Amino acid sequence: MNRFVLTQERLEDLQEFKVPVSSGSVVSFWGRVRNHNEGRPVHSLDYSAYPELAVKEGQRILDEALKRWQLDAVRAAHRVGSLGLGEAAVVVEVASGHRGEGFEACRWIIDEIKARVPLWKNEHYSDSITTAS
Amino acid sequence: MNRFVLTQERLEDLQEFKVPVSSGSVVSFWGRVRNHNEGRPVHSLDYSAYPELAVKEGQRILDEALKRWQLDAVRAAHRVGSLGLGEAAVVVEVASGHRGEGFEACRWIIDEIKARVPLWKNEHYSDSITTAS
Amino acid sequence: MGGLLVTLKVRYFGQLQNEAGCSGETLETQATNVAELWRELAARHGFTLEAKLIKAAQDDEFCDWEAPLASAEVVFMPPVAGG
Amino acid sequence: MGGLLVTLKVRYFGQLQNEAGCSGETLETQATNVAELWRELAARHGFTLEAKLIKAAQDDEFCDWEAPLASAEVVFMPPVAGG
Repeated sequence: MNRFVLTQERLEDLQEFKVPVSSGSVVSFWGRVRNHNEGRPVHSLDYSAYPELAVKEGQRILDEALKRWQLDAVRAAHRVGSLGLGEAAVVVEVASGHRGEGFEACRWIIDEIKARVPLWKNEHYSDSITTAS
Repeated sequence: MNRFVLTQERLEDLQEFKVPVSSGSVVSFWGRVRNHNEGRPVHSLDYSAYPELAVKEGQRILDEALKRWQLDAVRAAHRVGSLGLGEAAVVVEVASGHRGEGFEACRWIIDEIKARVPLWKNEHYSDSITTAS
Repeated sequence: MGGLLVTLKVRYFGQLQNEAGCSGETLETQATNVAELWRELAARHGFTLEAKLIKAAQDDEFCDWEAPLASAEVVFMPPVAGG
Repeated sequence: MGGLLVTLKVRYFGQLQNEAGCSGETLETQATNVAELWRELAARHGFTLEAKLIKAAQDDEFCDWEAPLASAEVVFMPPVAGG
């Protein structure tokens, strides 16, 4: 509970998010591999991480969210390795008593993950050029 | 796709939300039966609807969201009948290219459902008084 | 007031069902619009909610409080409470 | 400059790996802080990103650009791109 996870496994197969019965609201965000990026057709993508620091920084984000908002449970996971089109790269789940906190915290967590957690993607384009960022 | 549904079935057992491969973001909201409400212990709850109008009004909300935001797919479902603790009363799912639209639209849709769709709940409290609203 | 006597179905939802003791009824009324019909029913059943909190529908569509009674069924709803 | 010659491990991530042609290396340097080490490596590998875009870590923790080289391993990262 309340954990940030890096994994090579499909996020779709993660075990169910355990939500306390006091939580009236569960907000979740799934970030997925799209079939295009800035106009170019993507056929697959892989993510690499600086795993030691990524897990620490991701966990810090969740811990900060738990301090800023009244939340019952949070979970976030980011996939690493090779992903196919439509597969989830990241998931954030937030359980709370009220939905206002849930939406705000979920949005904030994914924004912070994208801004702070040391993860990088390599997109493989169908027009056969690879771009690292 | 893009449908508002009223159902007596468990929302947890709904078929999977179909998301186009162009969607980088899926935001979802689950509203659940909590074990308390304004300090009183709830042991179960049932929802009644004015079904003919509820389905129309719910569908209008989704159609308005599709006009206001750039969305790939939306779905919302509300349960009617008797619900146990922790079960979902309502779910809203929004697929979009970008997460900004997804969060805004999902939040707006659930707010509008709560404000506009003719649904009522009867809460059964553990202290054995029933309140209709 | 003083209109023709018409026969209508009325349907109630939420706490209005509890207060009316039924989910609907068939009645004769001289009311010519929704507001007049509500006042008549509120007096009969002792509804506790203020009129301004109540929504009405005809032909399964929300209608104005001042709308004429143009349908065979009129629906009265307390404030919604879904989600 | 002009510090003692120390032996360090350096690790790269993202496009720095492509540009360096390796994910890390062991080297000797006279650099005394992270910024000096970066300048030395940028000159050698022709890194294209500006220094202000690069983050550094020691002991698996982000460190300032002016931090002294206090750890046996220094990590350089381009802007993150998760999610």
